Amino acid sequence: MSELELRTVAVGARPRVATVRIGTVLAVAFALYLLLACLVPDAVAPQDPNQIAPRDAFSPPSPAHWFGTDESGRDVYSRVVFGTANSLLIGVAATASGLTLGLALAVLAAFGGRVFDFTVNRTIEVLFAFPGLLLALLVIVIAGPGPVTATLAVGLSTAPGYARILRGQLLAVRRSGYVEAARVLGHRPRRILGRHILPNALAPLLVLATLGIGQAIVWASALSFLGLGALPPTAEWGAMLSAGRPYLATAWWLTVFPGLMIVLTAVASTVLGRALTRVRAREGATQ
Amino acid sequence: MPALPSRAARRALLPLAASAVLLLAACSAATGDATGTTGTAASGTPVSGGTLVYASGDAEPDCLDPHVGGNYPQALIAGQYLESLVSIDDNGRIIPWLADSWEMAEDGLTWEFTLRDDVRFSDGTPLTAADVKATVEHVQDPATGSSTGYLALGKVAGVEAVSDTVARFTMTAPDSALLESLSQPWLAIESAAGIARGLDENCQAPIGTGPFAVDGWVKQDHVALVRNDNYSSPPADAAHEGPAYLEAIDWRFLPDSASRYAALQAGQVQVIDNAQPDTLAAAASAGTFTEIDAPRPGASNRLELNSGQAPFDDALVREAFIRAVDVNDGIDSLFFGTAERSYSALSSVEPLGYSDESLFGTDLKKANALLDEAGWSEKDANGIRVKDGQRLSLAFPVSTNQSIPAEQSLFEQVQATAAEAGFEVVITPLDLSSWYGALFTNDYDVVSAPYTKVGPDVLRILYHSDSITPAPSGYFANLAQLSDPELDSLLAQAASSLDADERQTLYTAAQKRILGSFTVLPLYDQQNHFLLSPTLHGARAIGTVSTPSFYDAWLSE
Amino acid sequence: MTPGSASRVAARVAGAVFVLWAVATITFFALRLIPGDPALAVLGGPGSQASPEALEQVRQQYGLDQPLAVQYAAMLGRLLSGDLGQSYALKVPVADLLGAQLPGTVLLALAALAVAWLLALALALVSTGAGRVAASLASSIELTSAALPHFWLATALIALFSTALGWFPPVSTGDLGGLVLPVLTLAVPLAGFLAAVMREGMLDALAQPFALSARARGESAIGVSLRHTIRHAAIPAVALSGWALGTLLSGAVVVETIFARPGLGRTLLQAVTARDVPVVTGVVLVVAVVYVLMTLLSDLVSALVDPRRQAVAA
Amino acid sequence: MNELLDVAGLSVRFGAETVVQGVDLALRPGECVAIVGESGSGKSVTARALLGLAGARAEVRADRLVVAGRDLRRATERQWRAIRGTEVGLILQDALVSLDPLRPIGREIGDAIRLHERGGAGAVQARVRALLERVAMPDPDAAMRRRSGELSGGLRQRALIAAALALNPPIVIADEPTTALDVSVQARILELLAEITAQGTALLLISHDLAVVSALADRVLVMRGGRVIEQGSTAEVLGAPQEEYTKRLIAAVPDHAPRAAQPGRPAHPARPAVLAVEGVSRSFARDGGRVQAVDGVSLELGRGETLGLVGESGSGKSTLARILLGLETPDAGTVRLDGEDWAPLPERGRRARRHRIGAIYQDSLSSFDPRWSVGRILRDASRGAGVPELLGQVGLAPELAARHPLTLSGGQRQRVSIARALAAEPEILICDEPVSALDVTVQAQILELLGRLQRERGLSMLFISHDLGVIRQLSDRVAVMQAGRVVEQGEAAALFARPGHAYTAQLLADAPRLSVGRVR
Repeated sequence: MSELELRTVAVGARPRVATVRIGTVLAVAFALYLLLACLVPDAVAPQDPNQIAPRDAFSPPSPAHWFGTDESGRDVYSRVVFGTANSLLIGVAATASGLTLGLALAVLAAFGGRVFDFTVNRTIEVLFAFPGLLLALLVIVIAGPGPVTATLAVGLSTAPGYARILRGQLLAVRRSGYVEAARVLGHRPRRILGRHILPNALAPLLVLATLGIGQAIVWASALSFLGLGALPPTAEWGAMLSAGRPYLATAWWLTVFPGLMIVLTAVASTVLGRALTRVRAREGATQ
Repeated sequence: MPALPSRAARRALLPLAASAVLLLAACSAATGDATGTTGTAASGTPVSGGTLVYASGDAEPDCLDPHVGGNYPQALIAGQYLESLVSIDDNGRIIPWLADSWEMAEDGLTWEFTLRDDVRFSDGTPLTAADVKATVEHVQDPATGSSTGYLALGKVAGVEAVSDTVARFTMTAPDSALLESLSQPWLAIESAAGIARGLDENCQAPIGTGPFAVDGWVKQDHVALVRNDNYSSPPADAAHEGPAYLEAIDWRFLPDSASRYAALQAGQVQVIDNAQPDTLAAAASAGTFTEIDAPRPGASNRLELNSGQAPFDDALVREAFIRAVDVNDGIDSLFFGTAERSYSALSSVEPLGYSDESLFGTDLKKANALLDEAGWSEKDANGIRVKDGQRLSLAFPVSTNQSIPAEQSLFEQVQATAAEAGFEVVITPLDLSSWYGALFTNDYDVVSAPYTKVGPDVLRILYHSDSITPAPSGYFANLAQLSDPELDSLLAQAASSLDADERQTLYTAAQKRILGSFTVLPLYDQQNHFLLSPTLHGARAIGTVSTPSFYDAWLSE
Repeated sequence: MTPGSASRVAARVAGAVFVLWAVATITFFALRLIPGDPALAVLGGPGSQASPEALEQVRQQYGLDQPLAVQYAAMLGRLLSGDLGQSYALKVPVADLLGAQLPGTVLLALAALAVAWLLALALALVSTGAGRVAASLASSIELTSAALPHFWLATALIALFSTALGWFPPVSTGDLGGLVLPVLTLAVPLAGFLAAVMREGMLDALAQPFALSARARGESAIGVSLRHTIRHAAIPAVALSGWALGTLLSGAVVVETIFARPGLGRTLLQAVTARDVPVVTGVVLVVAVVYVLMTLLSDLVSALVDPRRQAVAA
Repeated sequence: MNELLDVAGLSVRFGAETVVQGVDLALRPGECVAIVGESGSGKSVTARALLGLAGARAEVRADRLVVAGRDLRRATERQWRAIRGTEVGLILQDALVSLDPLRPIGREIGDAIRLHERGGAGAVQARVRALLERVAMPDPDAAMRRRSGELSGGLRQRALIAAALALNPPIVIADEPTTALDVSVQARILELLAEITAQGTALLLISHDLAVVSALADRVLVMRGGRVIEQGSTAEVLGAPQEEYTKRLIAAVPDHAPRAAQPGRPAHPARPAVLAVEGVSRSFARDGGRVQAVDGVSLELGRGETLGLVGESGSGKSTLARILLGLETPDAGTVRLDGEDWAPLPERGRRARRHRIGAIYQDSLSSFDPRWSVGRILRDASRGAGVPELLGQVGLAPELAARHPLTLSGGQRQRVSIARALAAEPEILICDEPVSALDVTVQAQILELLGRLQRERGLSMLFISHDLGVIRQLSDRVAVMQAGRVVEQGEAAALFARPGHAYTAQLLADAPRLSVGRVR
């Protein structure tokens, strides 16, 4: 089991009350905001994120500086906005690499015959014995710290989780009634693979990716926080939080706001993932 | 409170919110309670016993013997269990410590140190001249891997134990800095028997004559120090005699500065070192804690411009950089007034330091003019100057171990202000090992490399052209890569000059040449702030390399 | 024990041994990929400018001059005797170093696991049982806490409980009070995950006819939860506990660093920064051992909680 | 009048949807009243409303709601709890899920006692033991420590009944108490329930199965769309139904029109058989051992005939079907299709002939690709026929082509399933419990459709069911499976009239039959 699998487990969560729907709307709005901040940060941020003003350093949040200013007098809100692209890019790239690797393993396991299935299963088991950030840290020891390493490291750490989910998905679909029905109709394996197995098994990829991005951002920012990912001059949320931590006692806004962005992004990713699952369930998809 | 000389005012105890503390001290004189003490036990009767918890933000040493390697974290802790032949008092004067007296031959080529005869190591064995000889040989043995101590003993040919109490140093050349060098913890006297145990064992628990002894070391957690009940060798400026008041010191490693301060606030620890500027500001407004502001001796904290390669091989470009960069506002805001801008290559505690503010005025116009003159007249799309297809790009490796967050932020401001003149400063945060690697492969144009040493002789180590070629030990200290024969000769003369006035003249001339070369941008003293719990009294920083001494310290409550 | 269950146990143990061997092997070979000379790393990295003689000596001392296969065999041999090698940076046996750090981290992780369980149970009970407002609040809390990064939560907890309120120390040493904040930091996000799983399990169980049967016997709603559904919800959560402890151990990297608490995580981070290969290998192996043991244990507990599995196993 | 239960004008709404409306109900001691209806008729909700367990969202109203002398129209949860178990016991469908699978049944049964009465653990245990004896649980001491999953279907149903009877409530509500059970077990449980009513307990029986109802009930209420459309004594309602719907329900019960009665059907399969099964075996690994699912089965399916394959759950009939469909490889034995090898055979050798054998499954929904519309499903399977034509053959409107199976009713889905099987133009149809999940009226329509298609197209059909009535209605010949073996096969009418094997005879004896008049 991985964190992601857990999130997937929770996906089945029944919509309890109306607030969940409101939550979905808020999550969509927040995701749109993040998208804007990524694509046109200039339009969202009031100031140049790197414009220093030492005399204005450590100003608390105010109408002029919504999230206050940092130790060099830079506008924290603008830096958070400009940091969105960095943070999201790491999350998206890590998720993409994790999913790709996971998918490759899963396909190998599900269609490569017994030997491959056994090998892949053992591989996944072994990778799980490097829980959480451990695998990422191992990668960083080997490749040295930095944003690219951190991205790949987080991707690799999430891959076994994806592999297990996707393998289960592929096997479930392969054993499903409709695949048997297609076999009974005498359809060729390639046709069954192309028309039934792959489309159905891979349908949850979007949901997985949505849920995974939140997790990847949290992990990547943890690495940045530990000084092993993006480094402080970069406006990346984890790095900003790390840079602001020495001033926690005097300037809480330096840590609170970047942290809040990470939390909100992760929450939004989970809420959207769950909403997508519900949509899929409503459309009559299995699993 | 006695009127402290200027140097001591910077170095010794600076009660925060001084008037309030004074008032408290006055009141407490009557009640017997004490707050905000000075080096003397003026504010209450010392109480014996108790364990002091010290939270260090410095790196945990690899070896507790400061002879091995020789860095500041080692000096901080070694000061508790090792002692030197001489010390330095608040007025910067050399004072007796393990050596009662000393005498230099006329030619400056031999020195005789007479040791106190009543000193015992923490293992109970008496201190003799043989231990001094063993110490110097240990430091000079390449297998020990000494760097700081080794360099400081550069002119010592050997030591001879004339008698149990007399050690004779033989020099290869006169050395005006010998006493200053010997005062440093990196040359503290260790027991010959302890050294003979071998490097590994000696690293775990060196045997010295200090008020405390190493009792155990849990790596990555703490070093346990216990009182040395045989102690009898306080330096001449100590406030009492006999064993220390404290029973033990729990020397913890707490790398996170916020945690360190929080722990002090929570009463979990009684002393924190490396107090960060914002912490100091917060502590000052809280008024609860006592601060020790003890800038380190030796060089100031400064940016060095690598004149050994383009673009800083051109003095015009160096001056342009220095004129373009604005650090004053940043130092004010980032350091909350706890650090004063320096215009000298030397620490403000060095009596022979020379300042020249006029060389460092920010003047963007002039910077631009200088760059135009130097041929960097075109700019690319990003506003970075270009010459012959080369961008005016400067590599700035920053050691995240050595530069505190405020300093790293200041460097970001340097980056931002330099950009206005068309410099592209590429800051690369690196761990210590990679940072050294970048220096040794010449992958730097700007660098900040603090160097602590007692006395102006540090200038020879930092700016003599000999220091450009790496020494066998691997270190090369002339990071500005300043190669100036006239400067070399000034520094060599000063180091051998045994006349105080001549020495001052020579060092002033040398500093003028250094500052005038525009290879140095002084920032401030090497910051060294301690915060003390109100329950701790009698702690002070000693005059050598500003490390704390807890010999006179005691805990109330 | 029937022959069937004996062979199952044997298979599980063999699987565990395989995982450990694979972890050791992967770590060993992966760390050989580090660019640069390991002997140089022993002597302090590229900055040390170590002499060729010193390097040669270190190579001999650490067996780095041997062919890779020999080094690998030697490593496996040493592992079997519990020898994890010598730290490059700290120059002490890794086994001693980790032996001293392990109890603190395991205590932290187990305490966090226990607290996470309690919090998750409470959240799950409220979100399945109580009124609508409480339920939606509970599921929002569950959602948010699962998204909280350790480093941020730790910072916030220190700001609130240490700096502002002064209830708990910000630095975690041996005492119990110092354990509170680190444990909470690790427990809260995990509780969010566990609560989600438990809530699912409880809602599933509540939808089962046996819940109706119990109500029809006169059982109260809370009685049904306590007597029946909690146990069903516990099954997936127990199965997850092996995984959970693994993530807690990895979360200890952040938490121990922030709370300056000695332990495996902090040791690991320092070793990663210093590229202290033997220590990294050692921590990875120790975590893998704990993970594997915990997985075995959680299987065992699952079988106790869920007799259906026992019945199958018997 | 000493009515234990007196309900008038009961209605239940979920939001805007009214699921029960104006139901009147009375129950006297020792009486058995049955509510019959198809799925969605509101019968279960009615039963639950009587316990205050219709659900949190349910809005229950009644003009009169008196249970055991208490007016419960405005009862608090506390008051409801006081009558649950003490005044009214509830028996649900499958004890595997109706008793907590994680707890020993002794504790489950004892809960009712512990909840309402004081008493030491020993006393409770003694009473549980007595209850288990009352429901004829063999070895009650051992059974108490077992969990529902460790008991057979019949025994755990007894345990569930014991739990409902724990406090000797005057009223017991049994909601489909025998539906998931094999016929032989069902017969024993019906006997037990009859015994209980004979002892004076009033029984409210909820069932879709008229045969079960006819065996137990004194009075019958027929529900449809939330209303009671007809009621009266069992003899009146089943013997002389007034309402059209009631008549349809009764007519739909399968054993009314045995197929074998039709003349001109062969007693032996036409030779050569289109599908010949010889000595087929298949075992599976389970719990460290092996289970022999199919054990040396030999069968022949003649061209144009319908072979009924009957057996209880676990008898191996579905595994046999999968072997015939080439989805499972036999460990031993052969299957030949039209004299040619069919199984075991590499898939490549079979694929081109696969279209000759079509299949219809019990759970048709899972046999449809969830992303596909009905039209796409049929196009994918078709060897020429168009979608509207295929839909027409199974009596579905062409507009349904655009719909997704999930949005169809169970009967419509099964029709699509049949259309898909026909689309491949098969000669043989293998139907595995195709109507088990359907309501009786729908079931009758589907059986009718299958029968017609078989006649029209001369299909050879293997029809698998646990329901003797269904088998009897459709089959020319019948094979009876027990524990992986075919214990008897022969011409349908003859086999039903004169079973040759003791197991067949027992099956026939246990099958509930729609008869007016009580078994007791």
